[in-house]
This record gives sequence, structure tokens and C-alpha cells, in this order.
Amino acid sequence: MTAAITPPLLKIDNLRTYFYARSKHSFVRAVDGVSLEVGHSETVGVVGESGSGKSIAAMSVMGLISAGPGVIGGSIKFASHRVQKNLLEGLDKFVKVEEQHGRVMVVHKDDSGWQNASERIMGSLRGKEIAMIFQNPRASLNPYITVGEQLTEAIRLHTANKSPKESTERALYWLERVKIDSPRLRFDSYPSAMSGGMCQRAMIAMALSSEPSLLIADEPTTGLDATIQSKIVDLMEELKSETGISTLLISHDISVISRLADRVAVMYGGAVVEYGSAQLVLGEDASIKHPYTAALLASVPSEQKIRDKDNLQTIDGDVLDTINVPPGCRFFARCNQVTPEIKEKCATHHPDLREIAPGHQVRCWRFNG
Amino acid sequence: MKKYTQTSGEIGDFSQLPIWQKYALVDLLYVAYGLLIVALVLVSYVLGMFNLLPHDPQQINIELLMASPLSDGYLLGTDFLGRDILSRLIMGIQAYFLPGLLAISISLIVGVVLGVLSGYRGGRIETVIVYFTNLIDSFPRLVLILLVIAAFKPDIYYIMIVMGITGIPTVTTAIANKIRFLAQKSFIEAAIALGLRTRVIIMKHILWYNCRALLIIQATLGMGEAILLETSLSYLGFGVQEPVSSWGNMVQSGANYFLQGNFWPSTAPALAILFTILGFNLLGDGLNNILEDRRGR
Amino acid sequence: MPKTILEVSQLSKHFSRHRSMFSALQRNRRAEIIPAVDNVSFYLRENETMGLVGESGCGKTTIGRTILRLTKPTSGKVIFDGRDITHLSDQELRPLRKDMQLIFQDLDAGLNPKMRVQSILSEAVSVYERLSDAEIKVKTRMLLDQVNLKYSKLSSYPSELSGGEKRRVGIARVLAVGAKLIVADEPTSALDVSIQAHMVNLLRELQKQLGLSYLFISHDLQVVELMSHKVAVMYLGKIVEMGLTEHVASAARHPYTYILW
Amino acid sequence: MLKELALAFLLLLGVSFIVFAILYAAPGDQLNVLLEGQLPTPEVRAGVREALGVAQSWYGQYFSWLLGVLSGNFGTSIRTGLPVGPELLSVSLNTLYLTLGSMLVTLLIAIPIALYASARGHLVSISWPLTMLGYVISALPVFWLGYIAIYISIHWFNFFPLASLGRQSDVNGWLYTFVPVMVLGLGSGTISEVIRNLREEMTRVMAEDYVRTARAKGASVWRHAFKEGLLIPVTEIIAAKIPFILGGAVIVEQVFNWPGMGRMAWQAAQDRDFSVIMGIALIAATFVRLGSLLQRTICAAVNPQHARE
Repeated sequence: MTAAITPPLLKIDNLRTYFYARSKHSFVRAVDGVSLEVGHSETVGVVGESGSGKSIAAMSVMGLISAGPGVIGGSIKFASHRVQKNLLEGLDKFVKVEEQHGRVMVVHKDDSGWQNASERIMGSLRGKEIAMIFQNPRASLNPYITVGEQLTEAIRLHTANKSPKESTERALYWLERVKIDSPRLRFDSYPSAMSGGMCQRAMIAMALSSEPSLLIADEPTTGLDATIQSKIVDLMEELKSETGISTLLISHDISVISRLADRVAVMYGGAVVEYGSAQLVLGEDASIKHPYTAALLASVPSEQKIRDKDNLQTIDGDVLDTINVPPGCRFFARCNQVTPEIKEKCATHHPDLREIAPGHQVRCWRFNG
Repeated sequence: MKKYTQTSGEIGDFSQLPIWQKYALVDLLYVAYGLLIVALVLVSYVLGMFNLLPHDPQQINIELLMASPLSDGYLLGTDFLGRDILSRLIMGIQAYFLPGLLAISISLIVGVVLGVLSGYRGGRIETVIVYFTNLIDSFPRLVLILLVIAAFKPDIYYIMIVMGITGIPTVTTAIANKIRFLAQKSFIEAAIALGLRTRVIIMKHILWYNCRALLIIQATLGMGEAILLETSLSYLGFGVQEPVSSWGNMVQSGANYFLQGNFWPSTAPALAILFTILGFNLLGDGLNNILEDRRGR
Repeated sequence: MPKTILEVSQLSKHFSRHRSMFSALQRNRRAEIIPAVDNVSFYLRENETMGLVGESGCGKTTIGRTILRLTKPTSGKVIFDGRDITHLSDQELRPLRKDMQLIFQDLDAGLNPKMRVQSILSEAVSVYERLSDAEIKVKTRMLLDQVNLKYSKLSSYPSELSGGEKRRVGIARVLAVGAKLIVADEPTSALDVSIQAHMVNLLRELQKQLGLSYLFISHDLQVVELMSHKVAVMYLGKIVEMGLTEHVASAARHPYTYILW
Repeated sequence: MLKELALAFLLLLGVSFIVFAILYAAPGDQLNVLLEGQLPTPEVRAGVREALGVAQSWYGQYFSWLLGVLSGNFGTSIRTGLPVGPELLSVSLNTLYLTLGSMLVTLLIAIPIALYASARGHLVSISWPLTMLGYVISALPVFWLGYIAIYISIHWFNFFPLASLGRQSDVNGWLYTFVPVMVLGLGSGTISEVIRNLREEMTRVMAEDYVRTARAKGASVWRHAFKEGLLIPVTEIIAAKIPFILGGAVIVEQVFNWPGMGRMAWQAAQDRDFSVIMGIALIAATFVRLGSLLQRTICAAVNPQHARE
């Protein structure tokens, strides 16, 4: 997909975002070494369960992390045809991390300094180059401002349509484009008067109206009714083929990911455990997958299981403790594919994300032999 | 540069952490200071009750007018009549302590009952209670008190009863809102569905577990308000009358010498008021943060 | 033929929103939109699961709450275990609550954030009978075994539990009183897929062991299909289609069911 | 909106009833004095007495008094012998200036501090002293603060800030208003509460999803957070604090000899001049209700959800 010569649109490298845990003397390692690429006109799906760090990773890209210490390492390179930038430029000047045996022990961070620097970098990109939509669309629109005004604000800020008339026209065009019925009426209504599905359409319109290079969709269907969900996915599918916009799609819903994504990254415990084309990662063949991906897919009720009223396959063991992350593979305690030969390694060494086939990377000792 | 450290071991159970790691240092300091003040007030109240004072608070000493602190065995100096300021301050606590407690009890007890009725029962009772609280809230407290003074007499207990009543709406609204919040989170319904008795739900789950912080704060704030109110009324001439001392009339009478540059007789009680109210307010704040487990600020 | 544990006939619940002058007094009160229920009838046998599906706002939850008499129906009848409970007073209902329980959608419902799991469960265990401390201890441990939760969690506060663990404590709390009928209101909707699978298995296991009857309310069709023997589809407060799960799922009659499935 | 008006009316009715009840319960025959005070001449008075019967029922007395009040007749002051109405009007306007001015002072100080503290988030070190300062000022008796202000103005600026003097001199006339307004604004005890309240609201709103959306689309966060985070809480807290500030005004007027309601109330309480103090209580309550009405109106104007309700 991605040509080797032109850099990918978004290249996240070893991103680390930590938060302090309750006692302020330990960290929640929310995102712990995530590397990811989004190519031009490509949709990359990030799938994982709650606590896997997928949303935090997306927010880190947007520079929207406000809790401390927040982003403490890595690089995020953004390269559209208009702008080339490292979104974490100069981060190392504000952060000093002391590590011991690969574990972060102490973080010195000049919060306000980095906050300012980050705002400077992101200021010209947010909304214009990278747009974002969120879950819970009704809460994500300002309840005190009409939908139309929120749209025209984005348009005036980021496009050449500066006059009220132009921006209104443009806003109406986009409302129509996301298939909101009677756009003129909706233009003047407040978000509270609209359903969740309609609000999400308005959010999408707002995000796309500034014609960004990258769209980050953070759980765009979560919290919506099932029928509405599929309609939103339909819309996104359509807009994807029409506009060819690159998308970073975050979702816990495998069916949404499988419908929209070209490539899929599976996250577990703050790291990407598997990364590859959607067909391979979400496909039937469990033998070439990370054990977590395989188990996750198996726990979704399949038609066969429903028919037979079979018990669902589950992933045993506790959810990963992201504060006291174990030294070895993060999935080790719950993994059902540990063989005696690799057990030792699994328990003590964190595997790398390794290419097992062209364009298919897995972070597991099974494939590292 | 801020420093964040990770202790190498397991963090384990939060509740087993030593207290200074569990809560923000500021909160602990607030509470410590507040408790100190409360203890001082209590001790002084008892001392005053049994007349265990360094000097007779009403003993006039013409020889030593406006003595500065630490002079001649007068720890805090003397006032414009040469009376010992420290003794008068200690005696002054008598003026507000019991009446203040009365006012607080009225606001808390009536406020809790009305709050529970309004939040838990809802419906028509709620409407009546909300009307009542709005009604009380329509009066400026001091104006209502002046009205009562005009109609009856300037008695501190009457005044504190009015203060207690005017304190009801705050408590009622806070409790009712809390209950509504709990109801919104299916909390109360879950207790009912389990089959718990209404009494248990209200007393144990609502009041004890979820409203105690709120009530403590109201109580501490109430004490602060009682002090300020007593002061204001003394200033207006309706409080404790000279020669009996109260903090209010000490500030007031001392203030007559203020413009001549004799600050101390008025400033000493003003500072006493300041530190005491600060103590009560910070105690409430700190306890709230600790009980509600809201860390830092 | 197993006996019928719950019979609901022509149940309706309407909400009238009074708008008196005094409503202006109610500050900070968000307008709650409570979906109504219109003329709903069904029955549930022992050891059986009935699924109730529909979109949010269709009245599923209201049905659950009305059956358990957490709210009074406008008209119709609820017969639980052969007894008409439609008009019982709160006092009369209390002993009956032992047999019918509700699993709330909200994971935190019933988990007082200031109480440890231990006290939450011992409270639930001793609602209906006076037990000695030793008995309480034995019983809480038994409950934890039933819901596959480690004993070490007893000393945790709810905020220290993961979503799945909270749900397990919630289920244990309901089992503690020895309920026969459990209304489960979206018990899996707030959970991740892998944990959802745990819960589905657990609920089915418990049904087998304890002979429970479930009214399983959910918007997730696959889970409902997996859980239920029969299923009712709701739309705007009415049941538009009802039948054995296999039939409804494979050959829906009502157009709405068709869209939904 | 009509509902709000009706409610305000109902509350004022309740207020009048409470005021009446207090006086009814008061020892002595004050009510008759009061009722008679409403009537201009002895002849009319006698006529009314006859017409109503001497032993009036309490509600009869209440309604005749209420009718008098509603027609602007607050009775006669026993101190001056003059009708209370006209004087109340001028006096209440004076108090209005004082309270409005002091509110402005409170807000001008509190809003920047609150915004700064909320914008800085968890940087305790900066917002902490400011918060502390607010606490300290709130815990001081207002009149003591007033004395300090007087002392400072005399010794540093060489003028005596008593309102009664201010009327006579044209030079620096505004200063005579300025000092009491400052003292009430700083010392009424509302500043720390306003700061805390605003900071909490702003912090809460800043964490709202829609503010995050605003950041994500590169728009001004302040613009989006303004209505819910600042405008509404400010109006709310002002409305809620009116009674408090009016109470503080009683003291400050006393300190600075400000010819307002508070001073008049104080005088009346000393003289047991019922018609005056009742009138003041009613007017103060009216101010409170009006403030609350205004707040609801603003709230409804910015929040379309509530308006439609």
C-alpha cells in the first residue's frame, strides 16, 4: 500500500504516554511503546479492549492529553502534502526519564513548558490537517451553540470560505453530504434537539468540512443504537471511498473495524501486539495470529455458537495491571498458547513486534524462533 | 521541573498506604490546623466556664492602658481600659460557642430531615420544601435578624435560632441534590431492589456513607458564620454588651481608638476571629477532600 | 411442564409530567425522558430465559422496573409465583424481593463506593436472615466461588475493581438473597467482548446450577440469541414480535424485527 | 418565563406573610400601630376601625396591611412621623448602588483569579496563595476591614471617606463611593466562594467532551466554554449571593455612614420602628427575587434546552 519513497501520512514511533497512578508514586503505563503507520488514503483500524490504550494513543497524536505526566517519549511524524512535522518535536527537552531495567522509574517533566510547545506545534494542525470525531456525539457538540454555527466556525477557521455566506453554503453542503435530512432546519437547531446518530453525522460533517488530511475517529459508533451504528458505518464507508481520506479508526467493535479498515493494529496493555492487513489479522486462520487476537475473535459470539447454544470462548485470567506491568510478555498470564519451549522467554522477556510475513507483524515469542 | 517517582515495589492496596501518602499534604495540614483551632476553642471555652483566666477580664487597670503584648504579665497586652486582652478573648468565646452550636444543630437537623424528605420522597412534599427553602433564601439574614430584634429583643439565642433557620436551605438543598445524584446512578433503586429497609437505606447508605462529609463541612462553616454574625451584631450594638466581653464588641470598642493609631485592642480580637474562622473553614475543606477522596486541588 | 414463575398481562406504564407553576422551583433537574410501556403481556417459566430486545428508549428497562415493582404500573397485572403483586404496598413487597432481583445496567449500582466488597456482600447476605459472623463469612465465600471471584477481592473497594469484577460482585449480591427470578438489564453492555463472554457463560452456568429464571434485557441481538429460550422484540413501548428465539431470529415477521436482526 | 414571574410573586407573598407573622407574634399591640400608621388622618382611622370591627381576625389584619403595602403605603415611621414609602425608595436606591458596585468589585477580582487557577490546572503552587488570600479576607469582620480602609484613606490619602461628607465636597466625590464599595466587595465574604465556585465550574466545563471537540477542531476553547463555564455560574452565584451582600451592606453602611437600607434598618431595629423595618425586609426580599428572576432569564436565554422546557 505505502510506497517506500514517500513517507507515510502518520508515523507513530515508540509512543509512550503515562499517567500517575493513585499514589503519585507509580504510573499507569497507558501507552507503552506504540508504533503505527497510517498511509495516504488508507484506513488503519486500532482494536483493543478498554484499558488497552488505544484512545489514549489517539489523543496523544492530537495533543489532547492533559493529565500528567502524559506523553513522555516517542515521535509522531506527520507528512501531508502541505505539512511535514514531528508532532512531538522537542519533547525530549522537557522530559527526562530515568529507567532501570527497561522500566521507567522517575519522570522529570516540565508540564507547562511542554504544554506550550505542543500547543505551538498542534495549533496549526488541529482541525485543519488532523480532524477528530469522538464517541458520545451528543456530548461532543456544544449544547449552547447551534449546529450550523459550530460547522461554519470550523469552515471559517480552516478553509478559504471566510464570508458568512460562503461558509454557510459550505456547511449546508456538508450537512447534505453526511445525509442529514432537512439540513436547513438542522443548521439552526441545537444539538439537544437532535438524536445521537444525527449528532454523529454533524460531527463527521464538521470534521471533514475543513478538508483535513487525516481523520481520527475515536469509537465513532459506541453509545449509539445498533441500527444507527450500522448507518454511521455505512456513511463512513461511503465517505471513505468518495473522499479517499486517511483515517485512524479506533474501536473496540471488531465488526466496525472489519468493515472499514484496510489495515488493523491490535492493542493489548498499551502496546500493539499485532499489525497487518485486515484480512490477515481478522481472518479465520488462527495459527498466524497473536494468541490475544485469536482469543479476542473467538470470544465474539459466532453464528455457529449461537445455533448450538455453546459456551463462548473466554480469555482467562485477570485484566492486565497497567501499573505493575509484568516483565515478560504482557499477555503471558492469560495466554493459552504457551509451549514449554518458549515459556521461559515469555515470562521474562517482552517480545518485539516482528514481521512474520510481508506486512504482517506479531509481538509473540511463538513467531520469533 | 516536577518530579514523579515510581517506587519499585508493588503499590498494593491503596487503603493500606500510610496516611501521608494516601492524602494530599495540603489537606492534612488544613485538617491539622483546623483541629488545633477547634481544640483551642474547646479548651478556652472550658477555661472561661470555670473562670480559669490569667486575669479578671473586667478588671480595669488605669496604670496600664493599651499595653503592648508581652508586657507585665499581660501576654496579649491590655485594652483601652487596661483590661487583659487574653482573658477577654477567652471569655469572649462564651458569647458565641453555645449559641453557635444551637444554630448549627437547628440547620443540620431540620435541614437533613427536609433534605431527605425532598430528595427521597419527591413529589408534592418536595415542591413544598423547595418553596420553603426559596422563601427563607429570599431574606438577607441580617435584615431578618434585625426584624426579629425589633419585634422581640436582642437576645443571642433568638438571633441564633434565626441563624439556624436561615441555614436550613443550604443543608436541605445539598442533601436533596446528593440523594438525587445517587438515585440517578441507580444506587437507591439497587438498595430497594435488594430489599433493604428504608431506614437502613437512608441512615446507613445515604446519610452515613454519602453525606457525612457534607454535614461536617456545613457544621464547620456554620461555626464560622456564627462567629462572624456575633461580631456583626456586637458591632451594631445588639450583641453582648460591655463590660462583658465578646470578640465582636472587643473589635468594635477597640476600633474607637483605631484612628488614633492604637491598632492592637481592635486587631487582637480581629485576628482571633480570623484565625478561628480560617481554622473552621480549612478543617471543613480538608476533611471534605479526604472523606470524598478528592486528591490535591 | 415447569411452572410459570412470572406472568405479565396487559401491563402499561405511562408517565405524565406534571407542569405546575412550581416546576420552576426544581432547579438543576434534567428533564428525564422515561419511555412508556404499552399493553405488554408475556409469561416466563421456571428455569427459562426470555430475551427482551429493542433500541434504547423503547421501554425495555421500564418493563423490568415495573415487574419488580420499583415503579407502579398504570394498568395491567404482574403475577409473580402465583401471587398478584401489582398492588402490593412497599411493606408487603419487601419479603418478596428475596425471590426477585435485578441486575442493573450501571456497573456501580448497589456497590457503595465507600464500602469494601466484604461489607457489600455481607449486607446482602443478611438482609433476610440473621446470621452469625462465621455464617456470613462462609456464605460470602460461597458466593465468590459461584461468580468466580478471588477471595482477595473481598478487601477491595468498588473503585479498585475492573468492570468485569464489578459485574461479578453485582451478580453475587443478587445471588446472596437467593433470588429465583432475575431481571438482567443490559448486564453485558458496559463490558468488553472477552468479559462479555465470561458473563454470558457465567449467567448460563448459574441458571443450570440454581434453576434461575431470567428476563434478559439487551440491545445486543447475538447475546440475547445465545442466552434466551424465547425472545420479545419491543418497539416504542409495545412488543411487536414474540416467539422462540430460533424462529424470531431466522424468520422474522415484523418489519422492525427484520431491520433489527 | 410567565411561570417564573408567578413563582416570584408567590414567594414574595410568602415573604410578606412571614414578616407579618413575626410582627403578629411580637409582644405589644404593634400591629394596630402599624395599621393605623397606614391611614393618614385620625378620622379615617376611626372610620376603618369601625368598619372592620375592633377585634379583627389575624387574616383580616394581614389582608388590610397587605393591600396597603401593595398600594405603596408602607405606613408611618414612628421616629419621623413621616410616611415610610418615599424614604424607602431613595434609601433602597442608595443600597442598590452600593451592592451593585461591590458585586462588580468582587467579580473583577474573582473572575481573573478563578480563570487563572482553572487554566493552570494542577499547578497548585500558583493558585494556592490566591485561594488562601480569599479565605483570609472572607474570615475578617467587614467593619474591621472598613476601619482599616478609613485609616488608610485618612493617613495616606488625607480624606475621610464618610458618605455624608462626600455629598458636600465635589472634589474627588467618587472616592467617597469608591472606598465603601471596595470594602463591601472585598469583605462581604463572597470572594473566596465566588473564586472556588467559578474555578470548579470552569474546570468541570473544561473537561467536557464538547470543549475537547473545540480543541480538536482548533477553535478557541474559551469561546466554547464561556457560556457554561463562566456566564451561567457567574449569574447564578450573583443571584445566590444577593442576600449575603445585602446583609454585608448593613454593616458597611453603618461604618461609612452610607444613607442606605441597612443603616435605616439598624436605626429602625433600635427604635422598634416596625413600619420601616418591615418595608426594608420586603424590599430586600424583592431585590433577591428580582436577582433570581434575572438570573433565570439569562440562563434561559443562553440555554435553549431550558427555554423550551
